[in-house]
Amino acid sequence: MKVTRRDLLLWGTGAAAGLVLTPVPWKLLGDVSIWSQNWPWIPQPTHAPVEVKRSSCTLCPKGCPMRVRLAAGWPVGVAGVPSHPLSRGALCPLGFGAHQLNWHPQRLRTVLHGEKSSSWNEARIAFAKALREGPIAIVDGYPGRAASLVFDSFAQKQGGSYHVVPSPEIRALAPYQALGGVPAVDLGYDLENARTVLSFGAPLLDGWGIPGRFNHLWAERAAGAADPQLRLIQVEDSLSRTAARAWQWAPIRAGAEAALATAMARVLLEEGRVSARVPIPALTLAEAEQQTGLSTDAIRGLARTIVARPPVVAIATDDNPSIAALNVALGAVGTRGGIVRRGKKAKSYPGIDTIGSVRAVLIDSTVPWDFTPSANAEVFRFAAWNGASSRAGGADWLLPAPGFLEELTDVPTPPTSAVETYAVAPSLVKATPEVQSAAQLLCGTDTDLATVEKTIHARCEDLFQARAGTLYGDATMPVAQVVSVEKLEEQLRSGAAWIGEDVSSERLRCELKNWPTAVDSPSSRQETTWGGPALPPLASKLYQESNLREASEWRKA
Amino acid sequence: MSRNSLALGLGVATALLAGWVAFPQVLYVRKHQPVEFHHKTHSEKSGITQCGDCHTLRADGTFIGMPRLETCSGCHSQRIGTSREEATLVDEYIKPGQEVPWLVYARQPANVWFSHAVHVRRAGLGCAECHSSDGQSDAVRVYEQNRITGYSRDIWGHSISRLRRAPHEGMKMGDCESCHRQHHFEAGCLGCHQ
Amino acid sequence: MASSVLTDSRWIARGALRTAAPRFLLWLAPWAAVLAVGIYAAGLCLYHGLNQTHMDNRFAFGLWIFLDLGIIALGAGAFFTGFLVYILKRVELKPVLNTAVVVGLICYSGAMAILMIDVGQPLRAWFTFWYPNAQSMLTEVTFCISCYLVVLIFEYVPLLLRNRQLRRVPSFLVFEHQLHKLVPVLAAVGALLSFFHQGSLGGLYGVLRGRPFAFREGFLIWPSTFFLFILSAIASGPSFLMLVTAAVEKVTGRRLVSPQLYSRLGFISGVLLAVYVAAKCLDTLLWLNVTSRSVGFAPWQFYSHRPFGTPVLFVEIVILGLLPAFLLTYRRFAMRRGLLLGAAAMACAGVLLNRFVLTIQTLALPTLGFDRFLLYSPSWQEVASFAGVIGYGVIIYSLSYRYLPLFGQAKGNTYVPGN
Amino acid sequence: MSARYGMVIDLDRCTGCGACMVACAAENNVPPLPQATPRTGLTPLLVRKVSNGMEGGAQREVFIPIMCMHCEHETPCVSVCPQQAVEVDKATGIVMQMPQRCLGCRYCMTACPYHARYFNWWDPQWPAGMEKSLNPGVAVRMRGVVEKCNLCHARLHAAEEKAAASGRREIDPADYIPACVEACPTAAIRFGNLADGKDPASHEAHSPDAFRLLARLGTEPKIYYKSKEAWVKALAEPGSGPAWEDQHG
Repeated sequence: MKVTRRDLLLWGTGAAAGLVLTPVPWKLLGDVSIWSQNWPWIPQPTHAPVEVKRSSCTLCPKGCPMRVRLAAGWPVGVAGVPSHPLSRGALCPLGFGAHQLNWHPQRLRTVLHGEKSSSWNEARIAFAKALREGPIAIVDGYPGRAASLVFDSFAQKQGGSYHVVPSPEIRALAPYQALGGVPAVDLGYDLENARTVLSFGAPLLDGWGIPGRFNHLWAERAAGAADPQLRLIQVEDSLSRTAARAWQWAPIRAGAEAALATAMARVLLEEGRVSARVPIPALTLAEAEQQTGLSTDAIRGLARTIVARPPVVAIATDDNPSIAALNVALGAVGTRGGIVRRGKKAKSYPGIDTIGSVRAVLIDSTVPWDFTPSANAEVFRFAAWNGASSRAGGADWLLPAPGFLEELTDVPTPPTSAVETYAVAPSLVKATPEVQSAAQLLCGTDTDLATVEKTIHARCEDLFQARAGTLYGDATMPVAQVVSVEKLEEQLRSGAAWIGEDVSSERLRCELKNWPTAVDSPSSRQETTWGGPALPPLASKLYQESNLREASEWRKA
Repeated sequence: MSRNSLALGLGVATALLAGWVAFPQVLYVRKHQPVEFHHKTHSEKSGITQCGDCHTLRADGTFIGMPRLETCSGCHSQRIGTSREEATLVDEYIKPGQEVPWLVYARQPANVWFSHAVHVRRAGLGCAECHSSDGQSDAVRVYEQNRITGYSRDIWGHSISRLRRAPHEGMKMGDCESCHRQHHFEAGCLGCHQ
Repeated sequence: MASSVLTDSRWIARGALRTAAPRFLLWLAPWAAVLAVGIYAAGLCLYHGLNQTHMDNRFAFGLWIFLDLGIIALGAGAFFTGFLVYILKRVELKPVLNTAVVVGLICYSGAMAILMIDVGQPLRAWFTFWYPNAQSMLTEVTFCISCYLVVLIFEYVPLLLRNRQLRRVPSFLVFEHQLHKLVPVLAAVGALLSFFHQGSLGGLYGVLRGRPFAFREGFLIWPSTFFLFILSAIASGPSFLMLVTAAVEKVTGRRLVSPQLYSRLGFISGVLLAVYVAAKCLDTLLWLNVTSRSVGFAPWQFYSHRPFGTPVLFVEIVILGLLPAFLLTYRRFAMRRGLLLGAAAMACAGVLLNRFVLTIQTLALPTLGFDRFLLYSPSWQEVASFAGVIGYGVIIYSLSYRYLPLFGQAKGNTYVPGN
Repeated sequence: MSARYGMVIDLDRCTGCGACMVACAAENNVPPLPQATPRTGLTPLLVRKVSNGMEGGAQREVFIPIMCMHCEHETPCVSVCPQQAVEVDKATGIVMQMPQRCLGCRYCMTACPYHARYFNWWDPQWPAGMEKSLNPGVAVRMRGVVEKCNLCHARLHAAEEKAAASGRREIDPADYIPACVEACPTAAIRFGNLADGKDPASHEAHSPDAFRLLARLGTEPKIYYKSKEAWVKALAEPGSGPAWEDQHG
């Protein structure tokens, strides 16, 4: 008997009907939806156990201590260290995404020579050649580290020069060096004892100094109070986030800070509200009104307000001599609650303006991207992330530097701190292949230089000898109680922080012979913490989502 | 007429055969463990009696799951005996310090949060209540992986119909729920999911 | 192959005059093209995900939901006519019954298809049946629509089996006969289901306590919009039937149903519309002065955001509600075909506008005091995939009209070439 | 135990730095999604900037972190979900969103008056290698589902596991602190069990300055806000605030 079309049709119908009685359709229905819950192309976190280690953030000179969660050898999250008396467990937004930075799309992974890829070997040869042909300049954006010492001694031995790009906070303290002879790197603000803070555009609540420090003070002593213990008065041309939350906001024309400072000093001196013996500035209130856009009454009112609750300190965003002069007039220099000397005399280094004509410039990865040296020199630039618009960012050599927690480094006292601090940031992440720090290159070139390792050890010894200050680790203990250098170094290397004694009581003498002329300088708005080369993709994204920052700011990433 | 019903019947029969017999074979891909491991041998020869001796709970309550290499190398740093399996373990994993890529029969997907600490310490469940006699196995089972979902077959249970299965068989959400119901334990979705 | 397509006369019912196959294909071609583009657009949405649309976190529902609500309302003619014919025994409506079924089938299956694209995880959509949340209006909608779709298929099959070729299969004939006996039951079931899902579609927004613009007090678990939607749907259904039939008459150039039937449908539509408008006014007043006020909204505050001013409300209630209701019911006008159809069109437009306001304006209005009024414009994928549904509708209807006796007694008319 | 977890956010303390947003996104494995617009991104926690609309020195701004409010009563998103992908947890009061159950109909998003729910419009993706930095214990959500703040539920899991391992029945409150709370540099967010009278958070919630957004809708949100400034309090009222006022006339 032959099979007809009809038979096949019936057979098919039977099969279709029968299939419903089997697990096939039902199991498939289920499994397909389970598949849609576990799409293979969607990454999932590891199963590996999580361990927490301590280190410090090395993305900027604030060096906030961090707790880093690691799984399978990679950081999977960061948090602050609440027990740390300066940072108070706070981190800036950049910090909370820092563990993603090493995979940032802009991460540098190969040596670039001009626009084309090259190798470390060629870079070394080129650098050696430059050395022979003489003089080189080394530029450091984060002075005071062990690496900085490597730069300095290398420059001295090779007859080169070492220059630093001070952070904006340090630059704002430079005028006092001229007035009182104390290097800016040794000065800090005794904010804990101040009761009125007059900020000339400084983003005090927005990444200025150690983020946790002022935020904490402000939150505890000012936030929401009609008559706060700590009066924050913000002088700024626009309603920044600090201005928005300040106790008072004085909106002035851009760049008129100097005029306002001088005018306020004049009011205070004329009305005899300050005791300091300084000459009365020439600038009249009428001129000030015309420059600042504030009425004379407003200026008078503001002047009276700031002295109503002493101690008061004025904070600038750049080396504005008039604001420094105002502080002298207010008697806020070298006094409790003002600008204080934080301790032992540190060496102060020449700035980048003093770079003469050199054969080559070596730029450390800590130097901001907006710095580009004179054209004729050959530029060796270290960077972990390419923050430049062009591929090589104007450098002849672009050298991939270690990223977040990829190298051992140490954390000197952050700017604005009123006390000395020291910490070591152990490397917790296996470094990306092909990366090398500037210090490593130099130590490779001149093998009898003291390496970062050695310098850190030496510094630990100094701390141990001094027997001063306190160690904030898992437990808090005075250095005097630490049994040996090894123990001290071990503790520091596991993320403990050393904090020196408060010496703010030491008085400084600085006199003001005559007033700097209040020139109308274009206001230099201070770059805040995340002005860095790269913003974690998360942070940049989230700023776009919320309306917290202007597009120009998040586009940096 | 009878011819028609015959054709129909044949159709139904083919479908039933394909669905109940062939389908399960096709659905799962069979994989072998990297190393032939016998629980029995270990409990008898090396006096490891407690599951927790190797499958430990960490201090923070997280479960180590498959023991890490250091646990094995505690004894197997050198070959014990001459079996080929012993050779593979020592030469391919312990010597190079390479973790053994065990295939985990009871591994739940990423969206499930299962805490051994909660079930063993707090609820006092015995290992066998979910893992049955795996602890006494004298041969490693073949690991069957669902081609579509990528889940281990143990999650669904061996019987494709899920009828007449042993109490420990099956680790689907429904199975968790029924056990929770028996013990009058209520958890929201995120009580067990993440 | 081609020849068999080109001479399809043996599939066409005896005596029914239909245009020549090539012309028919020519007529189908553009619609097929639209459908093809639609399928491509839908494919994009399924493959790449809903980022292909212009919907966003604030406008989580967009064009698709609005039009789904729209066509389901217009498709209401299907169940309502069935209800009138079989339950209320208004036999004079029988001639449009088949059209009603086909239109209903198209609207509902189309809406279903769009919904499948609209959800982010179509592969898991069946969870709604496995883990239903009885509280949710959407569950009610899903269940009723899918069940009613099955009912519609069962109502459509006998029609299908009446095709000249298919009825030659004896078993089919028997089957069709049996099914036919079942039709009144189906109609009853369908009516019940439809009343429910039309209502729950309204409930969908009425229950949104978090959206004071949409939230309504109600009766038992159902907010007032539940009942308003039923009313507006059954009011617009017959009007839409009139428009469809008129369109077919225009295209084929044939008189298919009597003018009396038109005015009858118009009258039904008009009366219901009048009732709906009355209810709607009452509801609006209650909502403005009690419901929304109790949570702190001043009357008319919702209409302070342009372009959704009070004019919209006026148009919805008066121009596209009261006016057509009057035109459809008032005999002097109802006799004039142009006016009648115009009024029917207005009635349908009014219901569409209502659905638009409820879906789009609700989402556009801010809830938080510091939020913004937002608008959105659909992407081409959204538009195209919906256009596809329209193309699909026209094709299905054309095929049904050509090969099935949609208007049973409209035989033997003089042949006028369709344009 | 039946806790009612909630927060009191002191708006006077918020400087809008955004650390909470980044910490939240990192903790919950939120993808960066460079292709997303501000209206299609994922921000389980979003800080909004609101001005008092004044001119010159009188101008003030406040920063309002918006997240799931974990409504206690007639929770809008729970009743609408067609397949029980959302629920208010009996034990914790947390409104839970289940991405694996969700079918992506987005009905809950239209129901939420706070716009605190977000849809995964894209496949979650990270720059090459960055998936290594994903936080264990939080499953990455797939494209096509809704997600929102689950009060860092992974941390509650960890706390429970820890408690179980050490033989405790109750978790140690110190072990369960959401990422945003931990991250806030001014301690503006206070988190705790509102049902526990001794808990500082529940104490804060009863302070005269505490209020809730759109409280008049009657959904009993468990996220409280706090401010001494009258104009800030006024923002909480439905039908008031800049969104409505500048529309009149």
